[in-house]
Amino acid sequence: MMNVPEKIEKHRFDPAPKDHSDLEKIEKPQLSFGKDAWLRVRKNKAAIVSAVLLLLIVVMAIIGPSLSKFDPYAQNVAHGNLPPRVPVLEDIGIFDGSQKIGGVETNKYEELGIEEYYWFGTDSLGRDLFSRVWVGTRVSLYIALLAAVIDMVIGVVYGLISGFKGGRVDNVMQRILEVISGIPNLIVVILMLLILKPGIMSITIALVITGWIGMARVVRGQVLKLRNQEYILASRTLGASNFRLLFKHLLPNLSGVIIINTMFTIPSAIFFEAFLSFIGIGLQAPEASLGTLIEDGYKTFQFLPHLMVIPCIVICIILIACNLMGDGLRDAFDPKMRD
Amino acid sequence: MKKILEVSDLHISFHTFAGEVQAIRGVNFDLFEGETLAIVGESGSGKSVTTKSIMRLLPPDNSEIKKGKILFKDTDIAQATEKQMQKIRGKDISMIFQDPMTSLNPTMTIGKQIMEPLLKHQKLSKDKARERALKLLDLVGIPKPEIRIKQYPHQFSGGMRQRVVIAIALACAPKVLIADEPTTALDVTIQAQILDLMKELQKQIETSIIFITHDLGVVANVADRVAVMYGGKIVEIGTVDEIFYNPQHPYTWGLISSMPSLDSGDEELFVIPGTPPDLLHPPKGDAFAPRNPYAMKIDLEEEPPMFQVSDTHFAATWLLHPDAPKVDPPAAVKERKAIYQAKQAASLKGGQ
Amino acid sequence: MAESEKLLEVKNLKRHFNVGKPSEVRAVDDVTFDIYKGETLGLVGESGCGKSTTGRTIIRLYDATDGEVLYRGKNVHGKKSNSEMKEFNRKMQMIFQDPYASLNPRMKVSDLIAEGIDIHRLAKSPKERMEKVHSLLETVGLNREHANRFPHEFSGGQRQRIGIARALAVEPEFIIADEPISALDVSIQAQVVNLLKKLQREKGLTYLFIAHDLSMVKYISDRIGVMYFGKLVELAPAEDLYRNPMHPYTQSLLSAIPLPDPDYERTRKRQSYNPAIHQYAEGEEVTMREVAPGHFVNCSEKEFEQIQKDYKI
Amino acid sequence: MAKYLIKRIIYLVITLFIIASLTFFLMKFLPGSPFQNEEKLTEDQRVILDEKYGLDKPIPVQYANYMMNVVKGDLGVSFQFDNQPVTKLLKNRMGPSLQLGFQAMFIGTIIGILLGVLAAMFQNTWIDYGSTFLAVLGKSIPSFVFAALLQYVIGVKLGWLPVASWNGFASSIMPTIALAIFPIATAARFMRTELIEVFSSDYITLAKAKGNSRMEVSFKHAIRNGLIPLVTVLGPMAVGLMTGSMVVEKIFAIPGIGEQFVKSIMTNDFPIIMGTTIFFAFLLTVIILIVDILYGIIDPRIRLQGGDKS
Repeated sequence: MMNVPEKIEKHRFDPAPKDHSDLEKIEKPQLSFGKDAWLRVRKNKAAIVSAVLLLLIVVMAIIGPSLSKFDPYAQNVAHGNLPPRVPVLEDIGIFDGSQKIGGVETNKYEELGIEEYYWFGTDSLGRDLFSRVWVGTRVSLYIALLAAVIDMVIGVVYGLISGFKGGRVDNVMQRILEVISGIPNLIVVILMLLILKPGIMSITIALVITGWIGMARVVRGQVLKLRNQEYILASRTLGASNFRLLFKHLLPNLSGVIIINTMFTIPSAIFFEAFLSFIGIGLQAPEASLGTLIEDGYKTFQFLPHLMVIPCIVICIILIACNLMGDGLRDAFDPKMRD
Repeated sequence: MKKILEVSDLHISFHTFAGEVQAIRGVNFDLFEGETLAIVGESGSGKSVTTKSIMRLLPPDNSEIKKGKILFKDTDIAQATEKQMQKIRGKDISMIFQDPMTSLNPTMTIGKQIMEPLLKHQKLSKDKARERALKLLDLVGIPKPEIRIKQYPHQFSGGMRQRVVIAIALACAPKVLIADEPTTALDVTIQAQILDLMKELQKQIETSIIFITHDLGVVANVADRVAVMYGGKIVEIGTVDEIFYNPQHPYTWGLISSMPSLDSGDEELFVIPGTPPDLLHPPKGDAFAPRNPYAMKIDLEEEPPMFQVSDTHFAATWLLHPDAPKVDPPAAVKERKAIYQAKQAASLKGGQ
Repeated sequence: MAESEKLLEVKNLKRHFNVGKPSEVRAVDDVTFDIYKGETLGLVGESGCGKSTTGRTIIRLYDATDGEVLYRGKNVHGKKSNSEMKEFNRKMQMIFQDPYASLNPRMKVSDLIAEGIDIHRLAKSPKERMEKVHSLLETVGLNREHANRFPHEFSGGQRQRIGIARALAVEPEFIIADEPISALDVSIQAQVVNLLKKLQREKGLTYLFIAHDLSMVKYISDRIGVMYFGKLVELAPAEDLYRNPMHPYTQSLLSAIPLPDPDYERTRKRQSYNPAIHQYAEGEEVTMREVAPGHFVNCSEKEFEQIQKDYKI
Repeated sequence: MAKYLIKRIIYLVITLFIIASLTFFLMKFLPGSPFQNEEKLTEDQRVILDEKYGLDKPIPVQYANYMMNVVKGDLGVSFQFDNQPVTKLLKNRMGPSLQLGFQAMFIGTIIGILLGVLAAMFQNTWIDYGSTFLAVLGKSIPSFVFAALLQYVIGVKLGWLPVASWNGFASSIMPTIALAIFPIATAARFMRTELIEVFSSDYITLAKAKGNSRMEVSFKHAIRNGLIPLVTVLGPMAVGLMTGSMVVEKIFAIPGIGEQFVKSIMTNDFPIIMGTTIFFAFLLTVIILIVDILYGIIDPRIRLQGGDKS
């Protein structure tokens, strides 16, 4: 601790200029809640990579089938069971259409004199796997998205009503939920599919029947928590209507959990669709989804692994990317994880 | 008086997503044997960070002791290894936290939690440790210790839990006890009991206490000496009488006069305008200058050094420079100064 | 005080939670008091004593289990038409404890403050609305530039002032301040308290000030009520309560507050309260009795006589 | 606690009742009867068969009979396997399913907990990233995809393990691994989040302040507190295992309940579908109930308060 101060010029002891406007100034640049969350998502590289991959797959699902000159449903038995063959890559010795059959290296393209390039090969009926994979992806994504949106709507509405009304209404709604969630969803889905004619709509309905429960639970839990937040109370003392409380206060603050939850229902819907197709009660031929393609491929995977492996890779990428993105969003929205 | 702990030129930074936050920017103080040093300051002033660093309990992944020493016995805690710290923690230096509701392990019995430091540092047998634990529970005023020792934290009220935490902290009769706002979460009547208990126990085991709080009433109650922190620095330090009756720093003036006393009338409360500094971008000069009604030009340019007021009293404000103009402190401070002068006169008389 | 107008009458107010279950809590149990126009009534007590519940029940955030709340002679509880409710919402407002939880993080400051203006349609045009927001911001010592910011960009004290501006937007007469300063730092508390006092002077507001910090309550209140386990145990003019605390609980509470005065602290004698000391007999009537003008104590007939004897003028 | 238990058991009964009824009625609405597919049958033969299986009676009577039998533990007789009671078929098939289920659950939780603990203890290091990535993979990759790939690579390509058979421990390795990835992922993710929260709690700081080393803090204080809530994900894990078991048993040709169930769906064998559904539902609800009770037992905060709080 020092002493004996040095000599200091007198004028420096003059009163400092007062600037009161400065006192309440906020230094930081303006940041809205969404922007703030975005900054944090951006830090999560896995989530960003996933988002890009997903976007790519979505684009491919839309334009993929038309990139290939083959119709996904057109059969050409003469061109059946061809391995993948890709221009350029074939020159470096991979995807050149050769395969091992019974330990002998053969190239069906050369043997049969096929000029066309089937990028992902063909199935036993000679259908082009490339266009089928993207058509299948399209169907899978469509089912998942539809199911997720319906789940979201039902779940949010149910959860909002249950949590916001509270009291006896909540009690009854909770008991109903408890009973429904006691029923294993897989079984309900299977039973539903046995009754409904297999098809995109019926699979979606089957998925929705139990799918909304998770969302309803989460939303209700959040509403119960938010309902007693002081800003809701403040709004009520100002005389706000329920409509205003729901749409101005609750929903905006719920959007985070709703988005995150939806981000997780999409992969689970994709999984279930594929699962059902795989055990044989999903989409029926000639309809293609990733599940039916895998199921198809599985029948011959010992000899023609590409038929199974390629759709497997696509479905895995979608599921992993969705989960990573969900995780990223959760970290970004969850104030507990903030640094 | 013997120094037990010496903190000098301590600088600590946190690395956050927005940048480097300089939470502690050169803190110096000594702790003497058997005394209670209170550290007061607002949230974000760095008082908790200072004390956590004495225990080296700051999160290792985003905090960094940039510079400075924390001397305890012959060890520099700032440089100590994790192994060395494990021997010091709980034995020589222990700690009490703010929230008694969360500072006990919910799935472990009270007895086990008290016995843990005993088994660890004093190498007592299980039976001996249990015996000690029972004594400690009794010491901190928990009735029926034989029953209580087998119970879990949730079966205790907040005040009782804080007593348990105190028992754990004092189990090995530490040289230094750090109490981080130990009564903030408690009701006033419980707070009074805990403060009395701490003072009582301090006499019995002769420990030094660093008491962190933002409540000046609590400071007046427990402290022998007081350090006032602002913006990551100690701006004034002195005995409790010096700080309360003869404060020198304008921030201390502000703190003291912004609280109504029980017999103050209807006059407006003194206000410290503005908000505390953002230590992500610490200001040039005196951190308090923007809020200081007595600020001078030099405050905006140069950090004031510690000026000595008495043997025990130091303050970091340019107002103490011999060339600085004399200013008129707030009314409440003037009243207090009058008391101080009267007291000094009396003690001079008594001394002769 | 007697000649001034009664703004609010709380009569035998009860608010019980989990009625009929073993876990029934009598958060507010038979509380009666009046608030006069232009005064500040302080309500103190320890956590869980029911002071906040009382405030929230008065403003109808909770329904009363029993008893009534009269505002200018009209019952606040019971069935109300929408317009009656709106009328009431404009007269009575509330300031909350936690400056972080009391502002919707997803709304801009201007929308937060203008919420009352929007609900009650107090502005004819968006321009007028913004003008009102700006003038409210200035009233509470903030700048108009703050209107476009989000709550998380503000410090605790600033947020609390935004909360005050929001309550002021509907031009209320009566404000319930529910521990408005307990979450703030000492140096910021004074800013908020001074602001509340200034507003009271300028706008003739009436406050119910709920807090556990007794020195602040004494400073801001004209009269103070002390609550203990759902009951009002003592009600007196502020000065009188501190000079002559008559209920043993009040005495213990006052003796427990540490003051920023080392000399006082060295000599302070702490007094503890044990409800068993009352030793009320079966059927003995324990109620609020006036021991001195305006000074009420919850006591039995026997205690009443003793208190009157002890009361020093 | 007793009151809570009774309440829960009542719920369980209601749930099972609803499932049984639902199953029954859904089956009745199914297009086609099991004998319609057999083209060789004449109309008369079909009538005889319908009579034999009680399909000619009015639906309410069938329903009442069915429910009575369910209560008695009689789930009817399979169409597909002549004269075989469903209960007996289930019993025959239970062994392999249970064995796989337990192996997967056991391995899954242990590895999962280990991964989760490591990730939390070494948060933001490559150990954490690695284990988190594994967990995301396990959660994302469908069990049938994983099983099929496993079968192709290890069984077909490398030939290390039997491809699809059921004799001896060796043949249970691949299906167990395929089934275990879901519990591994679930437990690891859960454990990590839970532990990170525990590590940042005040009582962990206090444990450090007592002079405990990092290992002591983790093992004496943190892990136990992180493990308690893990019990709550055992239910969803069991569901995942049952879902997985259907495809995994199909892929590896394991004579278990799941494989039989998938087959019955193909052949419209209602009694087996209904029986298996009820059996699965029963198993799951009981598991969830046990989990809840277990939770109460191991968490002192709940144990010592009695059940009325929940």
